[in-house]
Amino acid sequence: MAEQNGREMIARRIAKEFKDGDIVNLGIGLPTLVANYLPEGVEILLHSENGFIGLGTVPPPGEEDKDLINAGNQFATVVPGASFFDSATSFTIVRGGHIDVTVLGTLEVDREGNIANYIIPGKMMPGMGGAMDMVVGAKKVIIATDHLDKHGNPKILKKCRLPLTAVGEADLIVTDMAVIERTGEGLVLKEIAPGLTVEEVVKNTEAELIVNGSVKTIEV
Amino acid sequence: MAEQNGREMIARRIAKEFKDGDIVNLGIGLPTLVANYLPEGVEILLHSENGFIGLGTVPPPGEEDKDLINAGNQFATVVPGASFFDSATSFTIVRGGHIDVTVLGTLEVDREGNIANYIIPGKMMPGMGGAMDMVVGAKKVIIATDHLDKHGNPKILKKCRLPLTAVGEADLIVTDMAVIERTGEGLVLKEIAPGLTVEEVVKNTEAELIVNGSVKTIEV
Amino acid sequence: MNKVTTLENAMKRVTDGMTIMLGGFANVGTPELLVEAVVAKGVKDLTVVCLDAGLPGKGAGKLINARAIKKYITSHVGLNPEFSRQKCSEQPETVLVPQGTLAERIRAGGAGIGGFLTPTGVGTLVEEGKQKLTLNGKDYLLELPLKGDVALVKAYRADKAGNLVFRKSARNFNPLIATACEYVIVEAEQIEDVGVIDPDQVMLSGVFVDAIIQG
Amino acid sequence: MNKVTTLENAMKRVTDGMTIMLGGFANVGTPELLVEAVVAKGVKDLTVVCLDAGLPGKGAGKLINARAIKKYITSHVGLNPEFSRQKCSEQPETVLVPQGTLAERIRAGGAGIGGFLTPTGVGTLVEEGKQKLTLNGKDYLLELPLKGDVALVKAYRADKAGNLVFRKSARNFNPLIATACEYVIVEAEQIEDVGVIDPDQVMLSGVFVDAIIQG
Repeated sequence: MAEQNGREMIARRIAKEFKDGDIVNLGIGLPTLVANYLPEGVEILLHSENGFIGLGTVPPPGEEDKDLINAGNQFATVVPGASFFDSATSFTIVRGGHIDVTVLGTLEVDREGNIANYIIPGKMMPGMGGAMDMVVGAKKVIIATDHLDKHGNPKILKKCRLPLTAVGEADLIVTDMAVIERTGEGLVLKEIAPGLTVEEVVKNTEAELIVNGSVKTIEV
Repeated sequence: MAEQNGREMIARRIAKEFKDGDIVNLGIGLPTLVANYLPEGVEILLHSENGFIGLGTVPPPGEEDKDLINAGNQFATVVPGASFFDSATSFTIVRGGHIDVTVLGTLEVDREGNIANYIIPGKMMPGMGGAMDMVVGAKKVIIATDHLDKHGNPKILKKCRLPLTAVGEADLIVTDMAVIERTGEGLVLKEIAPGLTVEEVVKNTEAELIVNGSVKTIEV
Repeated sequence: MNKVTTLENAMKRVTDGMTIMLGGFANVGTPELLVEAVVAKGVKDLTVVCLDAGLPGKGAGKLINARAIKKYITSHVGLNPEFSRQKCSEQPETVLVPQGTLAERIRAGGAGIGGFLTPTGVGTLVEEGKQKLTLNGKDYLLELPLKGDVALVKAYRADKAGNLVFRKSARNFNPLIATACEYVIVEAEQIEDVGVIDPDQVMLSGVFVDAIIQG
Repeated sequence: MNKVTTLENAMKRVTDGMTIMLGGFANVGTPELLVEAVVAKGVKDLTVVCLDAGLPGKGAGKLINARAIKKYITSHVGLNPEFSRQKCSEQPETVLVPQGTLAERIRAGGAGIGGFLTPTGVGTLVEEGKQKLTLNGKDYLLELPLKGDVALVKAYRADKAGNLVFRKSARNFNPLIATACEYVIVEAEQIEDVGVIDPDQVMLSGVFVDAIIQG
């Protein structure tokens, strides 16, 4: 599947998870795209961990405000009804369970919902930022990721090998190949990308996938 | 000593403890009077535990604001430079050590600086309000009290008998008879009211008073 | 999202036995209309969290007089002699909490904090039943978060999305309880269109608010 | 009390080996003049608490390039590759803290809280060396307060008594660090006479502020 189409499909599919009025935090990169594909009639408010609710679009050139960036250090705008606050309040919102959905990328995720997305020892150690609080605090954690890493190895594992961001917090995994739900029994394969077979998805997933006969094709 | 003069002397003497720029919390009753006797050149800011810094005088009749009271439920005003905040911030200021001096009355105080001023079991149980946080948090705790209770019994005891407000927090005790400092060695008699002898003060104090020869007369 | 609704609608979420948090300090910043509506609904066995017991017949005092309360978590009941008068007979079980600890416990409930250590109350009756920890030679009590089912909040201004502005000493516990309850009802003196309130001047984000009624 | 002073005067309190807290998020809300003054003073062996490591050559990046830092307590250093490049040789000892925990630890330092329980970091490397408590079947880490000697704060408006107003996302850690440090220096874009700022719109009370310089 073409990289670009895969990313767009992931974003479009995740956007369908939102309910009108949801408070949502989108991680940097692919998750940011999700905001472009909201279904008709669904309005959400975006939380920006650096201190506001109501993140808007990127400002046009020349209209940047030096005091207004998003958490990824890009100039930002706010929508009507926005509110600014300090970092303690920002994480009161996060850790206190006031975020309905967070969408974030990952390096690895496993069958118990463990997430590893902030460190590769010796190689990439930028720090966890707000990710640990976010996945622990948000009511629903959606992982947006390519199904395979750039070497073609599965990212959905029996058990994460990298240091964890959090234990057992992933609720839904949306990839360019599949939509997978974490349940008490394990990972359930709910949907697969057009043109793929269940066998192909299973083969590309290290973790066992529960298939209960009703796998749909991803509709976006 | 006449009740009224005694109270005024206590208030005037305590006012001399303040330094310019101090943040001060005054308890209800006698402590409130202290604000009337600030020395020339000393400006303080009063903290009101219900949510502001910069408590001013009582408003003239007809100019009360329904949204502005002090912690004793009296209509209040604010001075220029005041700031309002919520109750958590109010007690960040208190417990975090940002109050320079608090002045409060007491039922009992003892030689270890223990304070009992919020409950008489079975008789008076209104609740501690902010008193426990205040005496624990303020940098300096000044007790403003009559030396004897209304039955003529000492209020400065070897050991408090009523349930404590806090352990070891009283720094200075100012009464209608004396100024007493709590030190590592115990209570030191620093000053006595005009017309009294050291012996009279000692006789009216249950706790042992350390007298090191240099007891002055209270000047107000 | 327009969160403005009717009093009747907002009250649907209030039922017997729930925990209600109430804003106000000596009835300044108390949502009187919301309290009256709770009394009118006739719910019973409430746990109420409020800084004080109101003034007689005002604020929390109305709930007390209506015998709607089973348990009262508060810091000070001295302004309401009717509360003490009920003492022996029908008075609710009363838990007295230092004011700073009460504010912090409510904040912790809203902020996902599992507990916190405070020096307040060490060596006093407040210690009772609590875990005591010593860190660097200093004693602390472990205080636990407070959460509620419904918050009754008084605001000066609200926009229709629930962003709130409070006024003077009427702020007090109002923004705190809004973070700590499942369902947050606001009685606002002024209701504005979304976008009217400067986002920098919002004192409580609308993210915490569920319903707004005109005060 | 007029707290407005010169940069030189304010810097008198900054000395070798102290703990400095610095406001800003990706250099938005960072007091650049104050950072430059600290660098110019040539102090060494600082412990610095800051959300990130600044951008290269900006904000905290200036302190890093000047090799003024012994220990760095932060949540994210990814925006400043110069920080990572120092890694093997002269890089400061780095303590990585989850952002919400960092904010809360600073708040606790300012609020007299002896520690708090957070679910953040349970089961991760963040657990290392920390006490773990289980309450009602849920695991928490006991995180300890952070305090500092000097806070370097950026504000939009200040009155001469130190009451501050912040602007948009430049607020971030600034009001928090001001509560947690012994000496608080503010770089303000606008300085107003006392009484000009509406007391309801003050975002940080002047009680926390010691010195103000014109930004």
